[in-house]
Amino acid sequence: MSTSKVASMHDAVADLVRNGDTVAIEGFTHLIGFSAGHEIIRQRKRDLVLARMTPDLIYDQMIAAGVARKLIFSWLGNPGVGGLNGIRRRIEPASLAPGQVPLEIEEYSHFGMVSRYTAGAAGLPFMPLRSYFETDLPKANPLIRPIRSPFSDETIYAVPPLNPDVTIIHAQRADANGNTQVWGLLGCQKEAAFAADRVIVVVEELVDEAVIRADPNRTIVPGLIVDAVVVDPYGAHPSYVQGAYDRDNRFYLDWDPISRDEAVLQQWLRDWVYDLPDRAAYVEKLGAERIASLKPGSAPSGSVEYGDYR
Amino acid sequence: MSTSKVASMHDAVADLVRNGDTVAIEGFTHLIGFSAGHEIIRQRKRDLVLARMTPDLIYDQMIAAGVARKLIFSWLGNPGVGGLNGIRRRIEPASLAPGQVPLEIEEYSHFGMVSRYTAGAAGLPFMPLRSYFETDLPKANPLIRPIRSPFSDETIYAVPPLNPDVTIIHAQRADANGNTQVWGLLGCQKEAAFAADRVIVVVEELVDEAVIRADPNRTIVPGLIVDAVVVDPYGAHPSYVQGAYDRDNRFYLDWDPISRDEAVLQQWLRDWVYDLPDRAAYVEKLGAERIASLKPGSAPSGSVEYGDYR
Amino acid sequence: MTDAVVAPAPAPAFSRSEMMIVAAARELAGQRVCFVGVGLPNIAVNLAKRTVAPELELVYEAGVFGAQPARLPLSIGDPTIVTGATAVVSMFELFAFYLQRGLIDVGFLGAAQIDRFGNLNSTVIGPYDAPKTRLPGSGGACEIAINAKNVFVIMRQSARSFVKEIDFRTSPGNLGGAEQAEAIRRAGGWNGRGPSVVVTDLGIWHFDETGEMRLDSLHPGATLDEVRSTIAWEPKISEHLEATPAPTGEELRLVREELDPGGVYTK
Amino acid sequence: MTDAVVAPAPAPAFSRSEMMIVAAARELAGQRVCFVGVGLPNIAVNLAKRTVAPELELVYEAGVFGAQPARLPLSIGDPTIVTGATAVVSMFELFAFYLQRGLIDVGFLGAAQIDRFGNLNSTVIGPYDAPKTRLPGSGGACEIAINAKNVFVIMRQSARSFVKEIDFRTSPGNLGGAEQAEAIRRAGGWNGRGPSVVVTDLGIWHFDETGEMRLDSLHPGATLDEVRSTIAWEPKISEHLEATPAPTGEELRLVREELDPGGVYTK
Repeated sequence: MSTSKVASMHDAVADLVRNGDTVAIEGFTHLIGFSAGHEIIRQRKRDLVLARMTPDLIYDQMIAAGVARKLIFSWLGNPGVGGLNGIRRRIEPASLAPGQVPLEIEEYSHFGMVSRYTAGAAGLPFMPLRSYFETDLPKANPLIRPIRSPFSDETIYAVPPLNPDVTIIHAQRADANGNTQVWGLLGCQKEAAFAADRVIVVVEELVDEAVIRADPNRTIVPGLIVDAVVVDPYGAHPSYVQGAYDRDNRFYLDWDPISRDEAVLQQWLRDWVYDLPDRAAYVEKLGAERIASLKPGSAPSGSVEYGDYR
Repeated sequence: MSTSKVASMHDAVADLVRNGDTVAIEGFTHLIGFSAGHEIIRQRKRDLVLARMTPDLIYDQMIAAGVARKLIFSWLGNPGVGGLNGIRRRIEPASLAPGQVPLEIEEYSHFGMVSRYTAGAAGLPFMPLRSYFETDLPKANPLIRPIRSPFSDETIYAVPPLNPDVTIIHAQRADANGNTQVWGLLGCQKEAAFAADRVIVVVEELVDEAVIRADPNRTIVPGLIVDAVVVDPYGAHPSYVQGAYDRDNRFYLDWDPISRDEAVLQQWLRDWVYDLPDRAAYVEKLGAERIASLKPGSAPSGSVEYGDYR
Repeated sequence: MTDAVVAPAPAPAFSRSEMMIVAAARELAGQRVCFVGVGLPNIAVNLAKRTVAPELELVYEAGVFGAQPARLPLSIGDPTIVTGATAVVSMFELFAFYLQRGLIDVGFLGAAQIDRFGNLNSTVIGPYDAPKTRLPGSGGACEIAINAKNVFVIMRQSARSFVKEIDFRTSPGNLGGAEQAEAIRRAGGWNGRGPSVVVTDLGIWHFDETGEMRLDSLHPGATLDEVRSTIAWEPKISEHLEATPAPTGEELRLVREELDPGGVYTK
Repeated sequence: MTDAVVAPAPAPAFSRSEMMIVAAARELAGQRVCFVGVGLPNIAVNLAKRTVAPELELVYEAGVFGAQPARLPLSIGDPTIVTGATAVVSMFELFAFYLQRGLIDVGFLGAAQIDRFGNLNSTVIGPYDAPKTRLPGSGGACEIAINAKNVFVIMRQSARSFVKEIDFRTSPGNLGGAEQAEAIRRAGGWNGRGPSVVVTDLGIWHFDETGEMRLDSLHPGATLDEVRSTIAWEPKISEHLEATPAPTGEELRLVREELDPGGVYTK
């Protein structure tokens, strides 16, 4: 029944992420695929179009590493801390290095990005929404267009589908066939995955198919649309995994000074990305004590009864 | 925090369902609100517009009892058994009693109905979908209208929002504030509830708020939009509740001969609806043995860890 | 049963409904993701999963992907399709993210009427506004016919159902012919290529290059006269007409003992 | 602390940020459902829930309804807003079924620039295509301003942020004035009535009948000269200008000990 799709991060990224691809690493504050982003940096992918609602630290690192030519997004910041200095240096003309090509941007609101993924996942040519009225966003982005209702004579707005070549999501668990379960914040991962041509799922834990089938309502992505399953514990650090570890806020604070200086940032990439082979080495370098400090207390969901019907 | 919304079925229906209302009792084969439908019959509500994807036995009973003037639907049948004879007699001219007004119908496909509820729940003036091409449905229903994409020059179809005055759903459990959890088939209950002005939730079990909060990803409807919580164990019989009881298929088979004869059907309504005060009396009349025969074996979901973060 | 090892058992007797179900199940060999409809499709697909297509992923419009029903589901919303499934989702997600997105290989439909181009009616007999017989209506059939990559049809033949002109087009097939249908499907961005097979109680039909049904296989015991007398048009018959192999003992055992012990679909 | 029973403690000292947060929290009295933004709104709303609005339902755009954070969330996606919440849903559902459906009473926004009519910029300083300072952008701010029934704004006053003309309109306020804004909001079917209050480090502003900000309350220690020198236009001052009551000891204790022990927002 289940052909194993389990792969190393190296192989998954080498096989499935191609130069020039549109890549979405989704996960809203929760389950951010840092280990996948680092592998893309390590393999020196180029000319990517990076899509993400909140291009936080991971895209700051990837863009500073030079993997991207364009960014599609809705909120650009280090959540709770400040700005993204690596990306800003590629956008603000005063900061660009001589001769450096600025990063192309395509900007929406949160609901606009979610709606783009939803249209992509649903096979629709557009998604209507009640946003953008009387704002400058449609002027800044000609892909935000008015649409008239065939029923009410109202004119609202529409956004086009976003269909990434590759979507990468991080999750609590999946089976070897890629059937994936998430709890806690769900963000737009399901929509981004269904919208994509190829999907990489990175998990904290590989589980037996029976674990998935015991609670089918928790499945957010079926193996049907998954191309590779990578088992990378702590792969979402410094972001968090509900129930497994907390956000490492110290790193979010540390990133601000690191990223303010291009040379310091590049040194950080050498120390923590290029010079390490994989996430296991990153976790080892981080240290057991720091990892242990992120462990939450227990708050179990409790079990529900599905019933055995034969 | 939680003002109790717990009410008897009598009071909930008396307070919240008004003659002439558009009423949606949703639940796709699973969790069909029979006890609520029976109370609407018992209170002799009139001129209702009944919306439901699959107006199965419960709407056959309600329409035969004379509560409705119009039906909005997408599949009209006794699932796995045959037709709905009570409703057909109100639609087929050869079967109408002399002078009887035919039931008005407004017909969609399943995805059309789901999309109507989704538009209603999302506050959108329409929902686009890739259905209806080259079919006779848009001719039969002028509310299915073409819409042109502002991006691709494609013309697809759109349906308008469906915003019931009252939506009634049956669920495994809720707290006194109406925070409601469902597992197993989800149908379109969430969308139908968010689309409605008023919501009645009928549950197998009233639980403490802490049970809901232990697993927030299972909540399909928040108390915010709920007006009344009715505790009616076995209220979905003869349909089923995942984990609690099986579909009583014998009744679905029995309904076919009962409903073929208008007099037999009306006698059934007297015996099982009008002459009984509530669902508890119905369950008693059904008998402990029949109820016990519907109990499934055990298949627990297992518990997941949310983590305590302080 | 022990002497079956030395001498093959005689070919078992079977009903025409059983032959139809078995033939439909066999057509699913090699398919991956199948959208299961109520009634005959339900039993045919469940038989296929136990025989020619163990890898088949069953999708139920009620919101289930990867069902592993422990019994024949009584309806397309039976609790047995939920317990042990891979994923259970809202119907919006099922129709939008699975069907409309183009992930369904085969949609399996029945109908009350079919025409020579595989257009289907499951809505009404007679005029829509004053029906002679009011049928269930589309359910998901309209969008399955448009968005499933291939459509399999299963229905019993009769001159009332294999008609020159259907009374209502619920599910588009090859429209007025293959050329027109292909152009419209391409221009409209449909996921589906239209109907590919019609399995009846008498034989197996595919669609020729003009988009019209052609009888490619005749079931054991059925005759061409019977086929012609149960169709309201002069049907195309393949020059290489085959004989459908009779159901095997194992196929019949599965149908009779596991899938439909009550004989609801097979009588 | 025991002698506090016989003699009231002297009014405690407090910072302007603390006054701003406390004043913003008090404005939430009587509100039911609040959409919580990142940063200052986050702490103000969490303070309100512990003081004037215990029934307040906290909605986080990350997909949480009825959060009961056990600590001050570090961001709007902190795991503490999930554990113990009433409902956790996809962001599509949060934005579509809660915000766009019109279930949110108060949306709480900050911004980099505001004009006299409460229009907000959180996108860019300078030209969009060649920014002097690139800011975070809309996030949910654009749709919150359109679809939350009321919008509360919290931001520090300065001549660089309270400007005659904002560089980019991310979130519509009263547009060019109340009459125009009301007509456009009604005709367009917006859920929201627009901004209703702006709480700053110097005072509390509401909007008069022309849709322009008017200072209704001055915080302790702030002067009208200061107010005028931190605004790029000549501000309207209420004829019945009030003095904002100083933070109570309990309000300050909650901010300092429970909500922001690190002083991130209150320094």
